[in-house]
Amino acid sequence: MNTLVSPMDSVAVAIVGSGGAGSITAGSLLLEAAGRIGWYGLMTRSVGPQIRGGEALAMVRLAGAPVGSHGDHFDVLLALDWHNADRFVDEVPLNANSLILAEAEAGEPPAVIMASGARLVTLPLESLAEGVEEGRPNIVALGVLARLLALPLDELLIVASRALERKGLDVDLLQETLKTGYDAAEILDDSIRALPPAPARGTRWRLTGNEAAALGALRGGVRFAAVYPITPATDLSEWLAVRLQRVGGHLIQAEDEIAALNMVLGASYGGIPSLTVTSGPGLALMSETLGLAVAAEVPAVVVNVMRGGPSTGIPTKSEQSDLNMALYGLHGDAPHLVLAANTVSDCLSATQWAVQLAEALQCPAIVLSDQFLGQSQSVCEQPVDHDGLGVASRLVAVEPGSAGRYDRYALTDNGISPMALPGTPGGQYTADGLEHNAHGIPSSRAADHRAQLDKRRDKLLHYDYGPLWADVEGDGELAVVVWGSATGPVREAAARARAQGLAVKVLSLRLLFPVQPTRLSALLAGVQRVLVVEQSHSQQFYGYLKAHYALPGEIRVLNQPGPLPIRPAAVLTQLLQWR
Amino acid sequence: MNTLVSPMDSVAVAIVGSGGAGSITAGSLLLEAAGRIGWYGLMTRSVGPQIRGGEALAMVRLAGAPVGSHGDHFDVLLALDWHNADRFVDEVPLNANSLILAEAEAGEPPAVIMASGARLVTLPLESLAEGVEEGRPNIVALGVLARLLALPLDELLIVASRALERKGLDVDLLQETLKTGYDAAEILDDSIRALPPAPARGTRWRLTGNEAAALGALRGGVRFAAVYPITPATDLSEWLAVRLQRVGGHLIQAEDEIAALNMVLGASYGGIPSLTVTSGPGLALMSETLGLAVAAEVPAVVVNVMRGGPSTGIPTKSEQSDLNMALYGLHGDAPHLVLAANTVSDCLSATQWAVQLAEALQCPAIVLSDQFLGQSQSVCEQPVDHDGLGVASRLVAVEPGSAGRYDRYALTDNGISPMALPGTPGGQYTADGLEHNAHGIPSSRAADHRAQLDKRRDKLLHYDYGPLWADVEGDGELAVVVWGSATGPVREAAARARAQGLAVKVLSLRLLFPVQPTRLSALLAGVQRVLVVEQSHSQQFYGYLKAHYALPGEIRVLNQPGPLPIRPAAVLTQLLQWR
Amino acid sequence: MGKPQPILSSLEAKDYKSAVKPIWCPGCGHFGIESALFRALAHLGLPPEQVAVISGIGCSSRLPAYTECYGFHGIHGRALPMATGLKLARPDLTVVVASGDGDAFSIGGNHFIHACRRNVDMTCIVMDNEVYGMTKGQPSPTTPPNWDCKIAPGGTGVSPFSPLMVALASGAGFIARGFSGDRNGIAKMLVEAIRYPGFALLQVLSPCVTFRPEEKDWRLQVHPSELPTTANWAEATRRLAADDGMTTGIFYKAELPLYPATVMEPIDQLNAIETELTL
Amino acid sequence: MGKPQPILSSLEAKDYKSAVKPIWCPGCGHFGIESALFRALAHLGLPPEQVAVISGIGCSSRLPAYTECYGFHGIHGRALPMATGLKLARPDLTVVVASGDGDAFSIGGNHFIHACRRNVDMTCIVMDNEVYGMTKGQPSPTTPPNWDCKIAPGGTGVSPFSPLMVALASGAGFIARGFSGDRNGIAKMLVEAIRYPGFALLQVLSPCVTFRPEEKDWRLQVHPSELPTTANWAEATRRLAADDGMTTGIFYKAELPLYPATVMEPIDQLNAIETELTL
Ligand SMILES: Cc1ncc(C[n+]2csc(CCOP(=O)(O)OP(=O)(O)O)c2C)c(N)n1
Ligand SMILES: Cc1ncc(C[n+]2csc(CCOP(=O)(O)OP(=O)(O)O)c2C)c(N)n1
Ligand code: SF4
Ligand code: SF4
Ligand SMILES: [Mg+2]
Ligand SMILES: [Mg+2]
Repeated sequence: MNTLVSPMDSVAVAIVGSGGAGSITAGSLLLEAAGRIGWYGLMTRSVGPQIRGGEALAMVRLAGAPVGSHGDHFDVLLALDWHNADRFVDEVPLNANSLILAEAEAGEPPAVIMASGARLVTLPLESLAEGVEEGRPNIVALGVLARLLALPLDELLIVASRALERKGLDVDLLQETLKTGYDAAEILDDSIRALPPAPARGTRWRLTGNEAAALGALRGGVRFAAVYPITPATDLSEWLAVRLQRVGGHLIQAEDEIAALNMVLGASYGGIPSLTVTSGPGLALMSETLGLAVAAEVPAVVVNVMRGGPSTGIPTKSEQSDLNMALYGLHGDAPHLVLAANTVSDCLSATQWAVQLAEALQCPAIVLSDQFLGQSQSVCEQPVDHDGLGVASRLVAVEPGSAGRYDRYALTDNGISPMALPGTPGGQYTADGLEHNAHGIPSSRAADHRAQLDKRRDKLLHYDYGPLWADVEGDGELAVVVWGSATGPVREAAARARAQGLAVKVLSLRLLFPVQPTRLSALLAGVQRVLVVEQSHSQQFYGYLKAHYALPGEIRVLNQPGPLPIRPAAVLTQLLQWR
Repeated sequence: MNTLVSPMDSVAVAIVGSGGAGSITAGSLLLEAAGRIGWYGLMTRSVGPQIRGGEALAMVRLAGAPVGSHGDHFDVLLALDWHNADRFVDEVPLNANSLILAEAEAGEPPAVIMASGARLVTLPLESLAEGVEEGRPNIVALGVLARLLALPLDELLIVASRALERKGLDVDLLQETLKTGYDAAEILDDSIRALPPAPARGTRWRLTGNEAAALGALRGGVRFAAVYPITPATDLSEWLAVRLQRVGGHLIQAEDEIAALNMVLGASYGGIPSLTVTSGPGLALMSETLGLAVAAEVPAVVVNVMRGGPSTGIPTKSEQSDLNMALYGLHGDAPHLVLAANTVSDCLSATQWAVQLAEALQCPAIVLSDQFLGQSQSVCEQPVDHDGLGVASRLVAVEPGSAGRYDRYALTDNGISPMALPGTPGGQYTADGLEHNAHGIPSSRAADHRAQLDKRRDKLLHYDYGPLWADVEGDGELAVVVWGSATGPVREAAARARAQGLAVKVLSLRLLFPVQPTRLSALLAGVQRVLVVEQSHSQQFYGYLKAHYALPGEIRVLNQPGPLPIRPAAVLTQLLQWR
Repeated sequence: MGKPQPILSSLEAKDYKSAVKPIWCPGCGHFGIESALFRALAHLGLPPEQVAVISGIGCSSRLPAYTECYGFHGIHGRALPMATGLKLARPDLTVVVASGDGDAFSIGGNHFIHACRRNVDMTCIVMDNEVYGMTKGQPSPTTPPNWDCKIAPGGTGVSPFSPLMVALASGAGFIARGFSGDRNGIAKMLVEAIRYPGFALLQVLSPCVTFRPEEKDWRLQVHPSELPTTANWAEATRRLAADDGMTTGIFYKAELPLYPATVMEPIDQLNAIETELTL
Repeated sequence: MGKPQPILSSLEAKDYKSAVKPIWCPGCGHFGIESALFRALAHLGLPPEQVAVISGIGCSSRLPAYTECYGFHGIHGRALPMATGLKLARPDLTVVVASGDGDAFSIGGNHFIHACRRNVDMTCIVMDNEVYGMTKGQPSPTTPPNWDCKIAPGGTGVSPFSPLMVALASGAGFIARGFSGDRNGIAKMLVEAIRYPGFALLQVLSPCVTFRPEEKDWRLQVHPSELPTTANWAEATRRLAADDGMTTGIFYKAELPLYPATVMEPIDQLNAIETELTL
């Protein structure tokens, strides 16, 4: 994979403004226009606590290689106004090379922002906009950015006119507004921070992680979903609802999360691959029902889009702190599948794989995504159709009972027992969360308990998960072990370290449970130092690694809670200091 | 602590019979009579799947030292009839030295039982009982056992007449019935298996772990409880309900477990130490609310009486498999207290301590007990009033706001902030599960999140838990690390190993979270081999130890799921084989 | 969405009984409901494999394994959403829910009111013994306030509610009450409930002889409704408002809009959706 | 159990307002409810520290921090049990619950029906905007079936239920509806609700101007009830059965037995209990 090696390979732009100023629209249009001519990109939005309106920030990073983080610093901070903009100061690190472009009439920039040493240039965006009929300052600003980034104006015009057409904006006037900004940016020609060359044209997708996960579910064959809304997972459900309708499936909003997962189990028991979508508090509520899916061996997928915790926490911000609950949050010995997406577009593969594994192994699968992956828009390559990741299939009992009693929980070699679907004559059985014998009859006998515990563990252990279980990049005596969205900054840091002559191996685990200690050991053969990177306060991932894997050599941990992302520079510093 | 060193130090009797035969009554009376004259003892009951009636088994072990397990073999199996008795065969291991006493008219004993090689003696219990007015075979059997165990008949008469008085049984007739059995047992005089000498008279308590936990809660100051019934925790609630009434408190049955814990939080927010009681599936449902207690810093105690899992599992049997969920089952980074009781009577101390810690640390505490501890009757010494375990106290804000704004979540040195109780002028604040600043106002700022995460972690880390955190016995290069009810058989095995010249150290952890790595390391200094013992299928305790502690030297794990208990001999074998 | 047609005309009640021995106490009211269900299914001629019996946890909820139908013995209180998911995914099946007063009205109360409202086609039998049988005798939402028990010495002091009134208020379209001692009576109501296209609720008074032995007297207290089934909501409200809780019969049966969507054959290709994501 | 007596006679509405700035959208109906609550508390002369406002999660549930009272902003749907625990532990406090149609009737539906039945003394305000505001526009149990939205394109097809009817069926003793545009009207009802010794439910129609802009028309649609408050359950049932959902007023107010127990002074010593355990 082609990666970002130097901060110069990319351009990071932040656009801030108060409610209605259009900073988010400007950011989106910038991303889309760049994507259309072959760039990669990432856009993340951040807003204040108000339900509607209030200050908003668009963070856009564009590059000639896939973008998995917002980098270390922003090259440009464009302020449509300064209203409450200081709340974003932590999210938009600037340095002396950064450029602050501000509306001239907006007054003094907040002192904390100026403290970065960045150069300030003011522009009369509002009065320029007033000079054009229907002119808007955010579109003027886009024109400014186009010149600064050497981005063709006509691409911006295409995306802007398409996006704004339902508002009835006139294309010629739009063009004029953009041009006004472009011309006004002449004074910035000394700062031109042109994008590096675009790698290729026309192969790009634009999607959020939540959309990607929904599409992965559809590709995997999911045709029923039951959900309860929760930030930041609701948009996944909303995107999926209408698409499920189109493919003949159905999404139902349940009365709560417990109902949602029970509906999923009911539909799945009926033979339809099914899923639910939630975030921390909702996953907590599903814990009892997940245990039922384990014991009764019913496939089910739960996509958990993590947010800041504990409790209601920080619903609109990202954190990797539901790991423990996903791995261990069920009562009893309840082996199940836990997967994690490590890029926006990987939300697709991880979810599709989860559907496949859940169906193949008759077991619930939790997919961990997070607010950053789920709600960031990525311009990326068309998500790979990984080998073998097609429509999921389940081992169905075709003529159950034809050769005697049908044993739903038969002890087979690989632990997977053919499942009779309701409607099939001779396959009648009662799925049960009580411990049972092979036939499904409740039993408290030690031998039955042991046999079924073994079966449920072994079916997961003996399955061949193939290469998808982890992404491996590079080589060296120094390895970084990471998971989920922390992979983006780690990859970038590793690429930079390599450019500086330090060999670094990166392992990003996609399959978190069942654990793969032999495979990890093989991959870590020869490694002397391991850096563990994660976005949690209590080193949950490191605890998990210690519990289940033998990590070689010296170990360090770089962990940090949300809401701020881990930056490549922080990882790079750790790597370089450790030479 | 005085421990069982040889199997000869105790007598283990199993009494089996079909519904209504009175095997459980006989077992209880035997235990009580022995206890009255200074014996220690333990009685556990086991029943078939029928809701009422059906076969029942009483397992009673009596000894001159505290009894923490049922040992390896039963000395006597007394069968009032053989109806479905074979279902208990795994629970009642017999060997060639065992004696089977069976009702003469009950027919052949099940072959699996005779396969043990035990000696069979039949007695006409029923016809003997018929010979006395109001005579019952189970009371005749008690007379038989009295002779066999050299237990004074008059003690049995006292307990039996008290227990049966509400059935209106005549004392003289009872005595006659007992005597009939006693006399009939003459043929057994070659088998007299007299109890070892009783250590002391009159200091014994008789209680179950569930009663002990309830009493611990009361001692700790709990005056409000909200529960939802669930096996095997319901009897704790039922015992507590009437006692709370007597001390001016109240127990309410909520509509479900989620309501129960939220009621507890409401009452605790109001300043009253409060608790709920549940088992696996209920704890799973409480997970989201536990996170709220962590984030909003509200004291609360949850006693979780573990049963076989996963899902509905084996509700009437014991297992230590909710450990993972108790430790890690909350979303977000949610540090909380997890304690475990390691004997029946320790359910008292563990719960009382939990109340104290929860109140002192403004944090939820989960107490792990299990079906074995909770529902076994122990005859034991009066539970110690551990140093400093009195009535819990909370750091209350006395004159909040008198020196300016009252900050509910003020960042103090030890992380504990004075809590204003509703009704106190000037202390008004809003408790919140959203991340907040020191004042309690919702905040998504990184600095506030970090400060509160640090605070919530550090208050637990910096507290001095004193010696109660673990029980330590013995010394040696070989150590057993154990928790909960598995401690009983481990202690017994260690005592036997020591008697055979093998030095063994036993560490039983009472405080599972926060972890105490420095203390454990200090205790394990010089240890070369560590045996981890637990009753779970997936080595949950071992995983926990690996994640949080550095265990020295070579490590082995003895783990086994429920429903059968870990036997001292299994532990002893591991220890001796490892010399 | 249509109900499967009888394909075997010769099914008898015993064809629906499995080999699993009930754990119920001798004399438990639940036996009567089991046998009434078999009679109803036989009468309808529904092949056992076309029927799914979904339950939660409780003595009552043990029913599925005692039938020769497909079954799911789920977790406490959650049978209704599970049945909802199943029916939406598999509209061809006949879905029956077996529940108890604790399972349906206490922990499952939220799903109960929402199932009434949502109107997915299924039959919900609540075996109401006004107690938690399985956990050995605690009060449920239908237990009288002064019932003395260990967990609430002297009684809870809380008035029981009428589940049928709550169901009506929540939007259920078929509301009936039976008595487990009257097997044929329940069987008949079940036939009508299963035929009813929507959510049908049948509360069955089912004595718990072990923990509420006084309920044996129900036999003397139940009485059939003197009024015919009404399709008028306000009228049904009036009747249930005046009801003593011991009346049996189908009180209310109305035509209501069914929950509209299920899983069906695809009407669009996934490709079309994927294309929308390309720039 | 008695309500605290006013000790300050000079409290004004503004004394109940905290310094925390609401996150609500300009024009949100919830503002009206906030201010009505302040008026009611001032009218009752309740010292702010004697009042606890308990909520779940939602725009509506943000209310506690905006008051100068004690507050608990708990988790979604669970305010009622939390308030129950608080009131039983601290009968001296005035307990007010702030909830929304999603919080109280969807995820919190079970606690809602049981709070109605249990009758612990508290006032429950449900700010009903027939939508999930906080999560940006999904249908709630009171949303019309044909309301088109992203998560249910074309509408859910499920009929809304009347929470007041459900409350009545579940046993609530004080049932009222107000409109957030009528601050004085709500304030008056709140005064009566808080004085009512038992569980008092006040549904307030509170437009969500952002996700249900059409609700601005509610101003034109609401109308006060023409009938006086009744204490007769059957009568209340009839009236709610005929209600159009836009009537405001106190429909029902009855004397019902309160939940009997609270935490009190000890009446026995722990020692006595311990002694029972000795052999
Ligand atoms: C989450 C959870 N909480 C509690 C229980 C314990 N439990 C099992 S059955 C039951 C009550 C059953 O009562 P009901 O539904 O009336 O059925 P009955 O036994 O009376 O037929 C309870 C509380 C459980 N299994 N799961
Ligand atoms: C367990 C859980 N599930 C879901 C959510 C997400 N959530 C927050 S508020 C809300 C709905 C609020 O609707 P309502 O109660 O009507 O309040 P409103 O915002 O309309 O005033 C939801 C679904 C959550 N916080 N917790
Ligand atoms: S306990 Fe009651 S409900 Fe349960 S089986 Fe026995 S009689 Fe029936
Ligand atoms: S989203 Fe609706 S309910 Fe929420 S604050 Fe805005 S207007 Fe009010
Ligand atoms: Mg019942
Ligand atoms: Mg709402």
